[in-house]
Amino acid sequence: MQSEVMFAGFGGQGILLIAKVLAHAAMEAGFEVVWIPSYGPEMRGGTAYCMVVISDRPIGSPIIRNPGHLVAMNRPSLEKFAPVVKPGGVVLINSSLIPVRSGRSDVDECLVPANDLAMEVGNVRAANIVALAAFVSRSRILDYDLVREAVREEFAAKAKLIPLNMEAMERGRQAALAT
Amino acid sequence: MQSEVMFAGFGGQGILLIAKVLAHAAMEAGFEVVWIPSYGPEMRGGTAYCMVVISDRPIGSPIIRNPGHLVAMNRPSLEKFAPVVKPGGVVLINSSLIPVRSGRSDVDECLVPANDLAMEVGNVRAANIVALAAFVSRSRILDYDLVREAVREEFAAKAKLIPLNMEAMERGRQAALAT
Amino acid sequence: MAKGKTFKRPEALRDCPTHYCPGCTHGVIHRLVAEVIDELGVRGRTVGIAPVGCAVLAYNYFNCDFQEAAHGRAPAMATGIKRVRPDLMVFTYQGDGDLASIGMGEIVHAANRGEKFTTIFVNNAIYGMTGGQMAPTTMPGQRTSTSPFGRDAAQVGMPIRVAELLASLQTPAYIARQTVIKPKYIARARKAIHKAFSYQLANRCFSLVEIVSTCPTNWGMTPLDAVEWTEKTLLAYYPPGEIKTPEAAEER
Amino acid sequence: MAKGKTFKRPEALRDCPTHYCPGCTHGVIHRLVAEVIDELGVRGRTVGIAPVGCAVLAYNYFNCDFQEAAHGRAPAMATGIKRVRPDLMVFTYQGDGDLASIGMGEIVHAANRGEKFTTIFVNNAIYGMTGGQMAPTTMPGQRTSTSPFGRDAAQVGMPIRVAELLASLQTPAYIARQTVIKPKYIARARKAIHKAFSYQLANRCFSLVEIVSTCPTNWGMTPLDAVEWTEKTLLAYYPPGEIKTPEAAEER
Amino acid sequence: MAYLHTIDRERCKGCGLCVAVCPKDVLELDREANTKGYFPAHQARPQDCIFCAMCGVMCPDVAIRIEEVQDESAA
Amino acid sequence: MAYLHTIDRERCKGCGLCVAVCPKDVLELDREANTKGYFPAHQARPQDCIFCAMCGVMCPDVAIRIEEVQDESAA
Amino acid sequence: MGKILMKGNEAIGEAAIRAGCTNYFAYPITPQSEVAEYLARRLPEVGGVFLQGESEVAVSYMIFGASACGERVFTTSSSPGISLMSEGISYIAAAQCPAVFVNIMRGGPGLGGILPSQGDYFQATKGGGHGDYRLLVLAPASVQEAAEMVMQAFSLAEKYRNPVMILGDGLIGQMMEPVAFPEHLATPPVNKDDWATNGMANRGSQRPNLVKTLYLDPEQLNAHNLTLRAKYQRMRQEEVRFEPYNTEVDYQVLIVSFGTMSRVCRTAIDNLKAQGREVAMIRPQTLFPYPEAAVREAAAKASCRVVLSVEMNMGQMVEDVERSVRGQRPVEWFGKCGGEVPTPEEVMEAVRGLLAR
Amino acid sequence: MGKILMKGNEAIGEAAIRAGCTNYFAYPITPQSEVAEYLARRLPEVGGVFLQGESEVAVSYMIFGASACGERVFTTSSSPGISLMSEGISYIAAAQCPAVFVNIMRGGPGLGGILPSQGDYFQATKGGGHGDYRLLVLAPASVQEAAEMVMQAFSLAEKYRNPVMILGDGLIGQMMEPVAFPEHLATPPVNKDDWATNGMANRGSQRPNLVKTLYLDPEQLNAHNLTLRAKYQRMRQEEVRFEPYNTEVDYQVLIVSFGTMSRVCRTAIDNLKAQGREVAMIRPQTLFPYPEAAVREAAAKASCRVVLSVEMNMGQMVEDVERSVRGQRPVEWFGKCGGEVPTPEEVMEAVRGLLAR
Ligand SMILES: Cc1ncc(C[n+]2csc(CCOP(=O)(O)OP(=O)(O)O)c2C)c(N)n1
Ligand SMILES: Cc1ncc(C[n+]2csc(CCOP(=O)(O)OP(=O)(O)O)c2C)c(N)n1
Ligand code: SF4
Ligand code: SF4
Ligand code: SF4
Ligand code: SF4
Ligand code: SF4
Ligand code: SF4
Ligand SMILES: [Mg+2]
Ligand SMILES: [Mg+2]
Repeated sequence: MQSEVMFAGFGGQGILLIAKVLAHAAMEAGFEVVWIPSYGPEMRGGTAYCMVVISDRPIGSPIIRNPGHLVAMNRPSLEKFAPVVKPGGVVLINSSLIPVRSGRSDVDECLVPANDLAMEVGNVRAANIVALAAFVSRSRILDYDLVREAVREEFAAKAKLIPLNMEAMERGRQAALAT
Repeated sequence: MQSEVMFAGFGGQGILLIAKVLAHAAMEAGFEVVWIPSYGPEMRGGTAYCMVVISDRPIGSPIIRNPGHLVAMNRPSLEKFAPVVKPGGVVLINSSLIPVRSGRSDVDECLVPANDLAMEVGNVRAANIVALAAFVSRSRILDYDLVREAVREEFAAKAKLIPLNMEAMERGRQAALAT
Repeated sequence: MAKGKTFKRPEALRDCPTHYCPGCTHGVIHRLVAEVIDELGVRGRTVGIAPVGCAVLAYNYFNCDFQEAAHGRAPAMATGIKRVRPDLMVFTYQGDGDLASIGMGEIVHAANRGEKFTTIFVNNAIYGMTGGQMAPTTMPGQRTSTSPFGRDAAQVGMPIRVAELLASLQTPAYIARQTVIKPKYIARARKAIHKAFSYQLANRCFSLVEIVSTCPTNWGMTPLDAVEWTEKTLLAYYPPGEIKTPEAAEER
Repeated sequence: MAKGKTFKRPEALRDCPTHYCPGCTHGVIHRLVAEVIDELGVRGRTVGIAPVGCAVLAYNYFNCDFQEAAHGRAPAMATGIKRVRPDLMVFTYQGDGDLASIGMGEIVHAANRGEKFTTIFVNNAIYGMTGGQMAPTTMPGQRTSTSPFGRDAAQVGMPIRVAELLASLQTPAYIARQTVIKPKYIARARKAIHKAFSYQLANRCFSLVEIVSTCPTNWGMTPLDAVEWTEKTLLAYYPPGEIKTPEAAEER
Repeated sequence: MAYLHTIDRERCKGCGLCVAVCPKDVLELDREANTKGYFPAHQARPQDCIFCAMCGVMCPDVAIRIEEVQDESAA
Repeated sequence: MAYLHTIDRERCKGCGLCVAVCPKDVLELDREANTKGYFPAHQARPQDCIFCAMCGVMCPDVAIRIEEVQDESAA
Repeated sequence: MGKILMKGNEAIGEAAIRAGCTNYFAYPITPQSEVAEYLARRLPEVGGVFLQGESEVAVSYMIFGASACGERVFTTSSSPGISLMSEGISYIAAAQCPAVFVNIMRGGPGLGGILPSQGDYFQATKGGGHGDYRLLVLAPASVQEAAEMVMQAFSLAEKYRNPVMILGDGLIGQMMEPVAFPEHLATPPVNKDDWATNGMANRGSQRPNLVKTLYLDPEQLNAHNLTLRAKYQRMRQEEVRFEPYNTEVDYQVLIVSFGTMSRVCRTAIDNLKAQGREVAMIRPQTLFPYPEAAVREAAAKASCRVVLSVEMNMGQMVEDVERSVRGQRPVEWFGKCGGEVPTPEEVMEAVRGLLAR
Repeated sequence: MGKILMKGNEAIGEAAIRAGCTNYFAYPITPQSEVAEYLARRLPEVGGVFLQGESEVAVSYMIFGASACGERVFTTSSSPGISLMSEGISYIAAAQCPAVFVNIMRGGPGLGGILPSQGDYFQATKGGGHGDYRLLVLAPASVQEAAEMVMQAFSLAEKYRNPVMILGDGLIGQMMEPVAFPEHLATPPVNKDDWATNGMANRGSQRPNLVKTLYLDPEQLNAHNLTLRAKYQRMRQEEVRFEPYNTEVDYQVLIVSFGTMSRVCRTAIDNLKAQGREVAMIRPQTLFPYPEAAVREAAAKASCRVVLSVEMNMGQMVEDVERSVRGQRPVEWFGKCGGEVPTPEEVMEAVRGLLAR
């Protein structure tokens, strides 16, 4: 079994980080995993995408045209990737910033106001963690606790951010299960 | 028919020049011709060789292991090349500087005291021209007058050297025919 | 009624957004160069040379013929053009990694031969485009991705003052240093560029204007902090002014 | 009984003939370097770097470890060695075509990083090995095979004074210029080389001794005329002396 | 004669350099992002503007334009 | 103590630099070429030599050697 | 041997250290600058040497100098940077100095782009520099393999006294995968006293060592080249590495593909199998020496109708495939370049196209 | 059309002028420095541009700049110098600028030697630089042919907007032969207003021209590479040139050889014929595009038992011969390198050796 998650948003939203956390958790769970950033031109800004492929067998092509799932943190990302998600996948929409929907009826669309929830726990920059937790809870792609551990490890060096991020995760999880 | 002449001596003896004059004369006579210097390391001094190949057909290999003739202006040159001259060829020896002989009985050995003769006409630097004239006269490789014209042309820019060189040629020719 | 001024985009600059980061002064420098080209009326015979660096896409922003050089080689390309087409007005636009690191040989020799082109040298004390590596112009102690503990002058030497280095050559040249972090400096930078192009048009000498610039992104600063750091730290080491004029060189 | 001196070949110089032309001062410079190596007792940890130029075969003449660089790249090779083996004593031996033309970038950066090796820079104002082409150090009006009508400074600029150019950098260094055309100069050149090596051995700074040398062959002169021309023409433009010392640089 | 001061909201990257250099403290950054996500500058106190063009000279993105317009009062 | 001054005929390239720098005009070039074709230097007036080593210092080919020898008169 | 999730670029840097090489000289260029950034922090921890050179030309000679005095040393760069090292690489190969070059290829020619490419196959395998020399070229297809190949590269370089090149595409550098650093690949450097310029006294010798490439006498130069040639022949005998995939079945098409591209092909092969079409693959792990025999033999299988070289370039390795196959089967090429990595679907399409003919 | 006795290097310089190119940038290197020395005197006479650059790297970009603004321009160098131009050549090819590079090859690798060699075959034909580009490579076998090829090179470069390389060995540069400069080869430069950066006003246009090689969008870069590829395919169709020798008879051995080496082979073939052994030769005059079909067809002749690639190197073109022959006949290599030009006798020996097997 192989699943692929496309994380997408704009630079500064922490896309690469949550993708890495997921990949890390998957590795710890014993899966094969690949994390592929779409590294753009040698300059700043613009969009940031990152694909994570998780599999129980050695992973072939790291290039995936149709990902299993999508975590869309801003509108252009949703518009770009929603059409190519495989039927049955989770499409997580950061509804704080995205006023539209995927337009797909064959996917599991999950609306989470990630920025708002992050603001509520005290820092809008945790929106990515909210979204990650929401996505994992909804897709059950990995064991939720494992991902929580991976987040904790990611912030090991900045320990005082951990409580905030744990709170953000919780909000994300609840939001995903609520909708 | 193809003939090859190896001109050899040390740097400063004007080896490349007489080879070029012969090549030039041959070209004027309508032959195919190649002039190949042995260009050495990027520094000065030492030996100077130059091969001239004259033919009535397009010339194949410019690399000749056994030349038809040899014009040896110093001793190392004679020792190096005399053994490889084709049987029947002319081996011209600048006897002013070379106390030995070719040791070949199957070639036409021709002793010309080129330096001494050049000194007699007023400039030891004309020894090369003496040798050239001697070689051409003896080998009849080309019409002598044509070569004389080529020498004249070579010195066209320094016209006042022409009489001396004409005189040097004459001495060379006589010496070659006398021996 | 106030006696105000009009202000608009010069003709030599295309009306399109740039890819530069917010507050990056590359944009100001572009505009100044374009203004001078307009003023001198030479757009129709100008060829710019884009470097490899953040300004690699400069050709998308200027409204005149452009070539794109390899990293550091703009002065050699400019030499090629000016030698075969002395009627063209040629400028190179180069960063400090481009000009002072990999391109050191080319700029020294072009300057020394007295090639009749102009170099706009944008010194932001870092490699912008590739993500903030140390440049030969990086300040002692400055942290970059390849000097994570700060530039250690004992290990890698002091920053190179390119303008002074080139000015030490014997061949006459116009060499100036300015910055564009505030309007007062901008006016002077504009004058220096005007002078540099004029020397070229008079077929007089090689000309180079070093412009101390900012890289808020890779310095990890806000645009305003970047301005302040430039003024305090960079300008102290890279003082603005005319470093060499052909007149002075000829007097010597 | 006269109070004379003994004189013999230094140990660091092999007992074999060189390929240099009669009267070429490359040979004198070789001997001086070898003498200083002997004197400092460092032959067993010395690595020399031969250039591409007439001195390419220097490795046949010195009696210590040697590497042969590509044209102009000796300073980069020396950097590679010293960084990984700071205990070795490393010197490059480079001509003016090698160092001042193709190798300009490498020497400027090695000097600026303050690499702890020594460069013996042999300036004979021409490309010797390749048959007398113009060098960046060729004098105005000097005829060479690629400046057959004499170097035209208006076309190709003034000769580069390498020592002064490098001395203009901010990083501390020892930089001196000497010549070896007469015994009095030879003694000073020897002292400068000694000092340069000593700074290296003390791990103090980059050091370079420029030695104004002759090329009778490609100048088309007798060895004695070459000496005279050097003294009159070259030394006037390339004056001997200490151009920079680390002490002075640190005081600034 | 009068002047018209315009800032191109979409071209502006919200760097704030114009705000800092304005001698009359006319400019401020928006709280609303433009479509690129930047918070562009605007004239918060247009009445104070002396049309000195400092802001335009400073703007790295040439987002500011100052035009001469027919002065209505003079018409 | 005495000195021995020798010039290696085969190593010498006849450049004449030693001849020019000798303060006592001791040296001259040969009229006979060595096997390489050069006309090597020799001490034409050895009695004038003060063993100052200038010639050795100048010689680009290290063809000159000055050794201390047992002074026969002192023996 | 725990696994770490690492970017290829970082794994390459770490692998070198684990292999016992702590000397690194480089010049920044996308998409491999993270190697330098990683090592700028990491090398001081292990007392290693990190230096950012002024240019790739200079870097290649820093490598030469360090290697010639006997130390393990490596650099990383990307396409245009490698071109600038061509002269230096030719010198290092000529001087028989061991050194490791990593090329994380980007789109070319010229400035090109910064996305993955395999456009430098020719340059790496046929010698971008002048003269007769060869690099031993290793082509990893995963971060793990990149790390292992970097570790092996140092011993191979020393075994043959020849530069070794790791040829990866941008993805190898940019993607993260779990990686483990096998301890058995951490070999101690061999003794180089017989040739390295490490100071006579340091090796207790009276004989200077000399590292050079000039042979003015043509006979000597020819002999030197014959020595090099013998070494390359030995590599051909001893170092050929490749990975067969699905070669046990009766396949109609043989794909030849290396690096990241081969992973795409693997997926395409799996998918085609699911559709009932059998395709096999030979994945060269060494590009020089090239697995000629393996390709030839696989192509010769009776069921095989056609050979397809799939590359992220405009057709380079296909020439070696053609040479290997010796006309037994038609040889075709499929590829894209400059960051356009062909997808499994496109490869499948190309295969179906061939079968439809 | 009188003949002049000229050194190859001088003839190359003169040929460029006769072809209408009066812009020359170069850096000295043996064995081709006489081109510069000749042009330093000659170009001022015709109002041309002569500049000695500070390095080969710089020279390649001077060429790029001059070519990009629409002028005919050329340079000459030798092996290590060409390596230093690799990056520049890749850029020029990528930017589709016409320019002519002459490589008078010397022995390699590294500093090597200064005597004739053909050791840069791979570099010239497979792209020494990075990325997918090709040079049109012409290989002269005489001074006359060198002159003619130089003259043709400028029109070819303009026809394809691609750099053209003349690949000669040291002997081509150093030997003198009679040479005539055919007037019909002096073509006027084509109008380049549609792309060259010669100043908008000068061409009466409002649209700036842009010469660049960066394509950040992978689709665009791929498309750009397909454009280049199409051009190289067109060269393969239109520009292949070769000379057959003694192919009319029933030969047992087919020699493939180029440049000076082929003349040695011609003599060997003549001598072998005299001894009653028939050997034929294909001499590629274009090394890219390679005369694959000609070699294949000649190898296929029923009488032919073996194909022998004779090169002044350690075996480079032999790979193209192998590709061309497609396994129909055994392909062997004979050569020497680094100034050791094989003699006719040695070639004959090699041929006899093959026949004895
Ligand atoms: C030969 C080569 N080496 C390296 C690079 C990668 N590279 C691109 S831009 C750049 C540095 C740019 O820095 P700078 O010149 O200071 O310009 P900035 O981006 O700061 O304006 C480098 C190293 C390249 N493109 N080509
Ligand atoms: C890359 C490269 N370019 C050019 C050459 C040819 N070359 C050999 S020596 C030399 C110049 C030497 O001049 P210089 O450095 O002044 O030394 P000199 O011979 O005068 O002592 C040149 C250009 C080369 N070997 N390699
Ligand atoms: S990275 Fe730096 S130099 Fe480049 S555009 Fe951004 S701020 Fe400007
Ligand atoms: S060519 Fe000049 S530099 Fe070279 S050895 Fe002769 S005199 Fe000396
Ligand atoms: S024109 Fe002057 S006063 Fe008006 S906003 Fe701009 S800077 Fe302020
Ligand atoms: S300076 Fe320009 S880009 Fe910056 S905030 Fe002001 S208008 Fe916007
Ligand atoms: S030692 Fe002094 S006096 Fe004697 S020959 Fe030499 S230079 Fe002359
Ligand atoms: S200086 Fe030396 S080489 Fe020259 S003449 Fe005197 S002894 Fe001979
Ligand atoms: Mg910069
Ligand atoms: Mg010199």
